[in-house]
Amino acid sequence: MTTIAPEKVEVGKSLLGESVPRKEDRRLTQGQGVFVDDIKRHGMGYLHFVRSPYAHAHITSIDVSKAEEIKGVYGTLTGEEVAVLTDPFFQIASEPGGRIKDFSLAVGKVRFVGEPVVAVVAETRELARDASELVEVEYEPLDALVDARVALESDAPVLHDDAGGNLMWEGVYEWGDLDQAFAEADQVIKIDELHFHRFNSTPLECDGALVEYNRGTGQWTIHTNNQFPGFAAIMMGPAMRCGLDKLRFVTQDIGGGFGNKITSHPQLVTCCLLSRKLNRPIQWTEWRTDFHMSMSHGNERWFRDTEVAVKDDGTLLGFRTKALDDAGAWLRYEPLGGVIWAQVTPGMYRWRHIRVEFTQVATNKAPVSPNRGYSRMQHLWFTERVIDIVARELGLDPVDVRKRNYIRAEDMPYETPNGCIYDSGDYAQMLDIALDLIGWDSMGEKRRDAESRGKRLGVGIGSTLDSGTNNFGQSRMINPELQFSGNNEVATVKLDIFGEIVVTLGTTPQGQGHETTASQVVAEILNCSLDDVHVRAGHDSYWNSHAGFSGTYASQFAVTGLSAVKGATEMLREEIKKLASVIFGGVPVEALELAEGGVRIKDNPEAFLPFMACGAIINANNAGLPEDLGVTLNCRYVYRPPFQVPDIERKFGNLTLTYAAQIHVAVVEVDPETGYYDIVDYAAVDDCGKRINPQIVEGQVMGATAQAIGAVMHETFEYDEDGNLLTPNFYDYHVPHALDMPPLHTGAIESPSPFTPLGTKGMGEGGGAGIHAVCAAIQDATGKIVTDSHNPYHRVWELMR
Amino acid sequence: MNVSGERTFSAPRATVWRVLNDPASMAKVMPGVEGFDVHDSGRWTANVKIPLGLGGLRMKVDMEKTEEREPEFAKMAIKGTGVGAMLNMVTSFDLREADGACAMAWSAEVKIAGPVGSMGQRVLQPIVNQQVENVLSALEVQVQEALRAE
Amino acid sequence: MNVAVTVNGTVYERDVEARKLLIHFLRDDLDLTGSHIGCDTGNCGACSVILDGTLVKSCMVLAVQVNGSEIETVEGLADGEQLTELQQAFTDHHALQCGYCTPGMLMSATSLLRSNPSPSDEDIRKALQGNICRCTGYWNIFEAVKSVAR
Amino acid sequence: MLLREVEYTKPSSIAEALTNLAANDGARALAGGQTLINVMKARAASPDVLVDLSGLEELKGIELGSDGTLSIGPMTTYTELMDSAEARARPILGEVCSKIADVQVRNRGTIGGNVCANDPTNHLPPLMAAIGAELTITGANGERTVPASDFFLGVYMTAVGQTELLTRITIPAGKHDGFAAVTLGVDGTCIVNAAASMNGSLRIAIGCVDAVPVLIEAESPDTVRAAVRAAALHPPDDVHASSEYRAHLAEVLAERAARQAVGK
Repeated sequence: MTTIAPEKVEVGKSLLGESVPRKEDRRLTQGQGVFVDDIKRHGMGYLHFVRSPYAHAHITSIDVSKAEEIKGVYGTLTGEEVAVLTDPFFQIASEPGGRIKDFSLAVGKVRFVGEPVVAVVAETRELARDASELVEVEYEPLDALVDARVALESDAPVLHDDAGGNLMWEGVYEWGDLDQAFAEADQVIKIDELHFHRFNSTPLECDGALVEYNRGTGQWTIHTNNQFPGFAAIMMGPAMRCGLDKLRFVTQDIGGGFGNKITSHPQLVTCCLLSRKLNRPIQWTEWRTDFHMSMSHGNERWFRDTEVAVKDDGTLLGFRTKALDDAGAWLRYEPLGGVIWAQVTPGMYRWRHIRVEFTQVATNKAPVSPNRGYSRMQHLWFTERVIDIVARELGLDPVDVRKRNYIRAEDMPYETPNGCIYDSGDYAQMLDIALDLIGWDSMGEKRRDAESRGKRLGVGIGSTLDSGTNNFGQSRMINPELQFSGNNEVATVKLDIFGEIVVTLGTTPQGQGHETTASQVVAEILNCSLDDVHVRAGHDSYWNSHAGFSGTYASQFAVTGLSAVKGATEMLREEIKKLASVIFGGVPVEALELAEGGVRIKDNPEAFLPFMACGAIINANNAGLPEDLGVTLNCRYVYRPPFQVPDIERKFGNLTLTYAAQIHVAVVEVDPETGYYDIVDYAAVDDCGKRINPQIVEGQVMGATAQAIGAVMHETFEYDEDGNLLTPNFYDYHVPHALDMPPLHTGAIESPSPFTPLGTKGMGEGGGAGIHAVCAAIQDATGKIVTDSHNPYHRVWELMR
Repeated sequence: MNVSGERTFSAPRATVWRVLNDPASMAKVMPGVEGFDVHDSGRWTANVKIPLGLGGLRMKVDMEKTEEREPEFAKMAIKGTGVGAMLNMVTSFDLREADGACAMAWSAEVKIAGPVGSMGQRVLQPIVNQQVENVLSALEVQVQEALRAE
Repeated sequence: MNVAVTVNGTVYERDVEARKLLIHFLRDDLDLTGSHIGCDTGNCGACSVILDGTLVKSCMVLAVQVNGSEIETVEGLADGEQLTELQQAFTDHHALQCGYCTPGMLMSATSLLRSNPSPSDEDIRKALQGNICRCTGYWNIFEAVKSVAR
Repeated sequence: MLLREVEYTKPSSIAEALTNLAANDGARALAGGQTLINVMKARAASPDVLVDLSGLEELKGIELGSDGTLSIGPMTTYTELMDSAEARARPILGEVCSKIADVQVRNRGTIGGNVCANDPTNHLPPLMAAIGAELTITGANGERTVPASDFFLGVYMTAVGQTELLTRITIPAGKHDGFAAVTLGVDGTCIVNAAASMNGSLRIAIGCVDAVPVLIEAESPDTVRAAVRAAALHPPDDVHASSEYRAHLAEVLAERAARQAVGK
């Protein structure tokens, strides 16, 4: 591994920018983490789902009697009961998708293989599964719809009669002057169809929950690994006809999320209903095959009838395309994908005239939900494919076309055609670093060497953006009725009796090291040691440290989470000073400073009040303090990014706060006889503004890169014509393992965001660049245009035929 | 999955027709039959344990004749229900005289759903081919037996 | 059936069903939840443990098969509060993110270093091939293992 | 995960194992379990009784005869075979075993289990067929020996009957062997594989293209492709490869394996 990184600036040994070791690691390396399946309760029952074997069928009857007769079976739940006990989930979509009725178990009809139909609860895991085999469900199979491209044809099977067809949402986005752009163009490059395939990040831990119902208070405690409890709560409360105070979410360690653990609310509702019905804790573990068949596939998308207006010198003027998005059977987070891509409308390029007709349809496949790079990855793959196809058609060097069109450092902050503000960055510089890292200058020689071994070498660039901190106002472009906008995150920082600095977050980390980076911010502000800061592990709604958008998703912790921590810690710092000012007999707060685990008078460091004393005075020894002191040493801060509600008519406005950037370069060697290829060299250059902990940032870059390599080479959720998933486990869904990893060189620059309190940008989702880079490299090696984001060996072989 | 083929039996067409329509013979032709119920001349139910090497796959198989033109053509809808697998199959055969022998052209559209259908894609095709081969060999035996009995 | 087994030096005796997998026995019956489950096909390696000195995936062993055996799991690596050199190297090199694969990964690397204290880069990759990590891309794991090689 | 109920026996002799197998037609031998237990997790197969062979020392070990013949106990693990000094008499064995799955699976999975499972993507069925292994099967009525070319009967089916056991694998002397595969990722599941052996004549066995390894004979590597084409393969389609692609790989890999074999 090679690494190029900005030189460290030694300014008064700030903790911000230090790769301090992670606080989480001590428990995790000893097997002492607490993941959801580790939690047990006395008398708990294990839940097993009876799942649909059909992609599309009417349910004609369900008989649970044989299952319920078995000794040790506690009970069952069917869709019929769910339809009585709950209301359908709230739909984000406007018409027609908004009319569909989605319950936590299938009601009357199944719409994908693996859809939960009945839940069975028993004394042991094995018994629950045994009993589920005795549940008799009669189906009347219907034709399955597995190709989104025929979903709107008149003879297509219809999934949701309520919606009157398979159209879920459509919208036209147009900015600039397309007619003018195409009139000015020297050439119009046409691309019939590009396809971005279905996959997800397959976190190693699948979903799960342990749900307890408190009959006396009517409250559920939901131990889970859902990564966005705020969203789960607003989905579950109205459906279950209860206030959000009745839903307590608790997480500790989560075994990876990547967006895939946002939409487990239907399963959680089933657990809640059963814990109430059976009056016992309900334990649900999702197994790998269950996860693959039913949870959170990434959006599959086609780009059809694309036209690109270009000048002969490679200057890009604009494009128009028709995006067709396959939502799968239900809209569990969709159709938000229909607008999220617009955060990165022009990609990294300066074209100003863009039209995208976006259509989303339902199919008999697992519902899609956010997946690392959610919806932007698809669009950025499209823009990168366009660049390389344009370069090829014009006979230009893809490096030159990129450099000619990249938004320049001096253009920052840059307003895109649709009103988003790219905060900072220098894409051309990043590309130069990446090309250096893979030895761009010696590529001719490497090509010849590969040829001498009977291989074909190809180099490809993927440049991409990782937009972070959503403005939820963009949801109104999907449905003007929605009352969401802005964003927020919460942290509380308190000083306890013995001087403990206790931090609680609203987030639900899944490996991003929040306990560590939050400690860095707190220790920096309170001028104390990292060991003095105790960040509570995980999330608990009882901490009162969360708001509507709390969670860990969409590249935002370094902005929303750490800004909340910063705000709360600064409040605490001021309160400590205020208290000390009184204790020191009226010394002005300006004369005080925090140091060495306490507060002291700057000019008289002997006058020192340790945090322990501060905590003890306020919490346990407060007689005689002024009545109007206004100090609690328990500070809660809500960070709210500066957003306006976008202009819904023009679909214009700032949709996200920060834009981290990634440039990846991949070098592949293809065996022309078999289509087999290896990635023989790889560089990833990242810019996410100020890095609080560069090692953690680099870890995110590496992980996202590996996922991209898996996605482009092997990972796919492919269905047969009857709607059977062909890759339901890790046997057929090949994720990269140790031998699959190419040599990696990483590089970084830091372009601090002018819009965030710490200069940070959210990051972690930029790995899609790897998909773009490998596609481009295969195009280079084979000389054939790559039109699919998934390029297993047989497809590469077919390309070369 | 669609499979089809042709097989010639050294027996008169009428004999082959009779075997194909005799539940007792069919019970011996199908793989791993553990029980066979005849509801009427056109509807049968079999309980089978299809031998798959690593273990048998138990299924309840309902068969219904949906079309018939004696002595040359019949079409059947077959629905199998088992734990982890659902089988839906439409199969038909055409019998024609061929120099005193009988040529049977057959075809089947097989749909397998459920975890077995998903997991077994890699081996499903060879397994189906294998099972078909077994069925045809067993049919040959039954036809010869019927011939001897005549 | 009765199973007596020594795990991390402690003797346990339990009555279990023959169908129980060793990983479920460790996690559910012995409350040793450090070893994890990440798949259902024996691919991911999150459940890796050392069984009588040999690295195995505990999801492909029945609990009844380990009667009389000695098992080491991640919980047995550290000496009280003292992390092993390898555990420390994992944190120093940021070789873990969510930490879910880490217990299995540590067992595989521990097993490698016992039999081969000076592994080459290729040895390390081959030794970890059976452990899936979805967070790190493995590069930092290779570095961590390499750093403690003699 | 979560198997169906099953009985478990651990016999201490081959005779006892055979009795256990004969006692219940739902009984199955459990070797390393690296295939069977996974199939049971999916409940795609659910034996009534598992007869665990791990206590049978007579099924383990590798012996090298004075004529270079290797006699391998079927309960020998891949790792044991890779580490065995005797097995180096036929180097291809260790080379191919080192590409099977991963360390954990190789530590527990057995040679006998691999051939008896006869999953079409397995490495050893084509290898055994190419190098002319002979497999000894023991049943109530004694032993019989079957050449590898007759041993594999179908997907998951071999000449070993339900009441029998594979008790020995005999491999003749030789070293002019080759193996080539296109796999899902580096050393992953085989998409197509081919093993070749030059021992007087050139024999090639191709895996993943049919229910059993397809044996091809050729004069020299130059005629291998034509010989494969003449075999008119109709390989299965799946998510990793079309039938056409597999047929193409069969030609390419058969030739590569043959060239390796001849080159050694």
